[in-house]
Amino acid sequence: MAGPYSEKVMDHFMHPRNVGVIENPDGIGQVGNPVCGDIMKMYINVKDNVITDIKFQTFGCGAAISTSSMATEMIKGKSLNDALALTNKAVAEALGGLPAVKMHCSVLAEEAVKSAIDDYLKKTTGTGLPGFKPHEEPLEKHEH
Amino acid sequence: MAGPYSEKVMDHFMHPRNVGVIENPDGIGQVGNPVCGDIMKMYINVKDNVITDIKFQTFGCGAAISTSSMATEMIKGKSLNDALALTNKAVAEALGGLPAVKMHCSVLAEEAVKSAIDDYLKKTTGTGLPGFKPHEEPLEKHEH
Amino acid sequence: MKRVYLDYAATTPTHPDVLAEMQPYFFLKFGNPSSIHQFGQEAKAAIETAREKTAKLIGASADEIVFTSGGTESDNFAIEGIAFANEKKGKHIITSKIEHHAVSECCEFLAKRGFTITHIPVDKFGLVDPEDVKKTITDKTILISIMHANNEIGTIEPIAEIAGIAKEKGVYFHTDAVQTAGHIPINKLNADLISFSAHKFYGPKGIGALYIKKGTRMVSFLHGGAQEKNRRASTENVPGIVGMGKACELAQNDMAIEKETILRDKLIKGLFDQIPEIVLNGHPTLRLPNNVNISIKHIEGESILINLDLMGIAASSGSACTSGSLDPSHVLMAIGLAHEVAHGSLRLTLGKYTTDDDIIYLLETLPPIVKKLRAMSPLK
Amino acid sequence: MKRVYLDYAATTPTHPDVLAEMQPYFFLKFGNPSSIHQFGQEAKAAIETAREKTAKLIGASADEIVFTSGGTESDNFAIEGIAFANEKKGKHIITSKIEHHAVSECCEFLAKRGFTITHIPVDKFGLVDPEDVKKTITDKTILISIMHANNEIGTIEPIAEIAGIAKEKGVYFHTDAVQTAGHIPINKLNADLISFSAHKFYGPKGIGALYIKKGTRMVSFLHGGAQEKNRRASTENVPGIVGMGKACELAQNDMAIEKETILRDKLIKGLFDQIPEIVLNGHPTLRLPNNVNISIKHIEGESILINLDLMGIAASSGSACTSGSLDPSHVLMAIGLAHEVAHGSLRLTLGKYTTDDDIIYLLETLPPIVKKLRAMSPLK
Ligand SMILES: Cc1ncc(COP(=O)(O)O)c(C=O)c1O
Ligand SMILES: Cc1ncc(COP(=O)(O)O)c(C=O)c1O
Repeated sequence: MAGPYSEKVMDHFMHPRNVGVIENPDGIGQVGNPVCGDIMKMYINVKDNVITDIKFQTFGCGAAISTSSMATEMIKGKSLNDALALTNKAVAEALGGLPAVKMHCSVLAEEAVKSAIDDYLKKTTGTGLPGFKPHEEPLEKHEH
Repeated sequence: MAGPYSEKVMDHFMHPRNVGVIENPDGIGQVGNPVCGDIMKMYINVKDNVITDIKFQTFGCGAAISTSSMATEMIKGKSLNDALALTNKAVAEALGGLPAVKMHCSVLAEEAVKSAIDDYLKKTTGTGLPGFKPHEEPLEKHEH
Repeated sequence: MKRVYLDYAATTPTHPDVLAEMQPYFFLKFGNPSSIHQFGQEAKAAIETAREKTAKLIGASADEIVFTSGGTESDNFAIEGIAFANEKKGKHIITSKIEHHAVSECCEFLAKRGFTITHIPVDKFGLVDPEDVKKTITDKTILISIMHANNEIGTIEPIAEIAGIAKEKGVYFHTDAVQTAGHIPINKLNADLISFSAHKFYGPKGIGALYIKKGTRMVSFLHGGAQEKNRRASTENVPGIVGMGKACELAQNDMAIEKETILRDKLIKGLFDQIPEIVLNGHPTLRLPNNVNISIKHIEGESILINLDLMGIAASSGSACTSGSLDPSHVLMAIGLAHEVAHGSLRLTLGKYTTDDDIIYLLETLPPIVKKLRAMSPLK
Repeated sequence: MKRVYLDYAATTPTHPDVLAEMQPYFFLKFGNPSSIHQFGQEAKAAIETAREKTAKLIGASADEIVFTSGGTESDNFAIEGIAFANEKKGKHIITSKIEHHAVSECCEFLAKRGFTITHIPVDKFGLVDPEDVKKTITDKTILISIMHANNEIGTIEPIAEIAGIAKEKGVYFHTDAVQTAGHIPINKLNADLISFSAHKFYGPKGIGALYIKKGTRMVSFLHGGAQEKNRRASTENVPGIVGMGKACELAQNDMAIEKETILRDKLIKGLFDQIPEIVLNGHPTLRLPNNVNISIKHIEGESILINLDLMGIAASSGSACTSGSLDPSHVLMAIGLAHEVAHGSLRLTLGKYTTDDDIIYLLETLPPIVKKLRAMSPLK
């Protein structure tokens, strides 16, 4: 299709990496909300400060799904610090670019990662990521 | 041409009857003005209350020329009373109708006739046609 | 790959007979209808013939039809034309919450210029209650604009009743019939103004018409030359007008209401049989014969569309993602859908070339897509 | 019968290559460019290619081009768009006495809505004096609109200078380039807004464009959907836009300026050699290469046109009789012609398909017509 998306986006959209749920994960993050039409949920397992496993579930458009997929791929096996350094721009670039109106999806992907790490830190150290606050609070939480 | 005019109008426009000038006529009438783009001038000779000859000159559009032509044809050889009874509607009808925006041309033709008779009456009886006043005075007169 | 077009409400292909009728007016008979010469007069004759055909589709007389550049211009022309000509009487306009943007944004523009707009709500089927309209009319009301049928959910509004109320109160009534013209019969609808767009019924894009009842007091929208009896300036789009006339003629002889209704209902039944947790948006029976609109819970519209497109199926959605805005369709919100349900809407609209096979193909293709996307979704 | 078209300023035939380029977008690639699916995306790609070609004709960038339904909409859009967006700054607009009605009537509409319009006079050749514009600017002036070349008498205005003055004073500058686009080179002209109409240069009717310089503060004219990056609502006229793009491309490669200038000057010389008591209207050299406008004293334009038409020649006139109004052309009055001289004007405009033979035929045909009509005329 000659649609709005690059080939890379379409590849990740049609064949998303790391889809699914981790049972009893070390951290869960959820960002977005039904109003804007994108909800991303990420599950991580962490060992020795390294993200050993990551899964996502996304309700949203093509860009939302492919940025989720790309973001998980980019940080799987990386240290928490490296994962926290992931920017939405890097995700978009790795996908060969996004239409301007879809850039907010890459922001959500970045925030979903941070939110999962925040959750992990809260659970392990008692305090979350300093200063972290996703753009919009989800209206409902689907916590396990 | 499938233009705005009926066949009759086109016939009179392309082959106008009674075009020209009468030298030393018994009456001359001129109506219209350059502002509106139509000027009609009619010359008549009268004998025993009958219009024995009539000629016209017209500056104007197709409708102006053909209504002049038709009007002269309709009153040539008629009594002054018959000629005065000529209405613009009758001229338009005899031409098979005129476009709405061109009806004013038939009014001019009726008035040109009346104006020529008015002039004849003024010259012969000293008073013109009672109550006659063409819609618009010509800006300049080309009297002989 | 198989290509199945189920987006006829967005636009339709120009019928080959329509195109054939237009052809001579590009090069051979290319004159400007305002010209007095043969080239102009043959073009003029062509647009007058087209005007008669267009008028006939709605039982109007030819001089009540003004050609425009499409549905949007017709809507803007109707609304601003009435507003600017009648503002001495009052500056109040009544419309509904489910109008097309061509109506609602135009009202928005007027609201910024001192007009007051009342937006009548709709029920869960998308129906306007004529009583609500009646209650809202004041002595400052100059126009009521309620669409004939909604472009997203297909609900057909009780226009005759609303028009009756408007008439009784001496208020102008406009209806946007862009989705109904050529699809279901229209007989002036008792309206003062009716908007059409040719490309919605197998005519060309970029041409539309506004029915203006004789005696309606309004100003023109496009200012300039004396075309269209001083009601719409600009050199006439002769091939477009000729095409629109032909499309009206074809539509009059061939509205496929029964065929479309059967296919539509088969499609709805098939969807409900095969996909759990879906809802039908719009009215079950007061509905355009070619419109199906469902919400597929827990998944989002654009994802569905792209997956369908990759399988060769063209459809549309009221999801925000497909419009470039962040909000889902105002129509789906007006009928009371939750945001995430609105985002999961899918509109399938049928037309002249839709076959049984197309429906079968859609019903084979969609369920696995839904399954796949639901598996990815955090919602349940 | 021989048919000779000498009315290219009224409209031109759609070039066969343009039509060929449009064809696929009626039936095969008929999608709505706003649709996300393949059908829509291929239409979208086509209009973006056309936008680039259109932009190239005037050295603009593609996102500065908005497609409209023609020259009139472009003019109305430019003027109302600036007026309604900038009225807080002021409500004064400067234009000339010889603008096309699409500009002057639109200004008239605004005058009724509280705007003040200054109409700059022209000299006997139809030229606006930039100094006059300069003197008229106040701190309430928001827009200057002066046409690039006049459609009746062909005079080319000193647009670059006027644009310079506007820029210096921080006032928006619009120019109606409907008669020049595709005919003589245009390079943005330093303007903020430029109007075009495709049918004036071998493109289809019903499509035009407005160049809007980046950063120009204006509101849209057609309110509704988000098409044209929110600047012009309505489903895009895809075949029309594709045709306009092709026409721009053809024009860029093939402006027949020299050929037309030679024919034009031959025609003017022939007319003066053969017909006594005529005057050339417009400027002798600052003139469109394809425009001849003369007044033939003592006779009226419509009569001439009908006689020519019966001989197969298509021309036009500024006579009142050809416009349905009672006044002769405001342009001919503005250059100071007496009424009866204005009524006797004849415009002959040449184009791509005009041959030497056509000119010879006109020069054989017109003199006897003039003689015949003068013989009927009471004027001398
Ligand atoms: C109900 C309705 N009104 C108006 C319009 C606008 O028509 P157009 O896009 O032809 O301007 C549309 C379609 O886009 C529509 O569905
Ligand atoms: C100078 C000028 N401006 C504007 C227009 C209007 O263009 P259109 O008829 O395509 O709307 C024309 C031609 O009619 C014109 O010659």
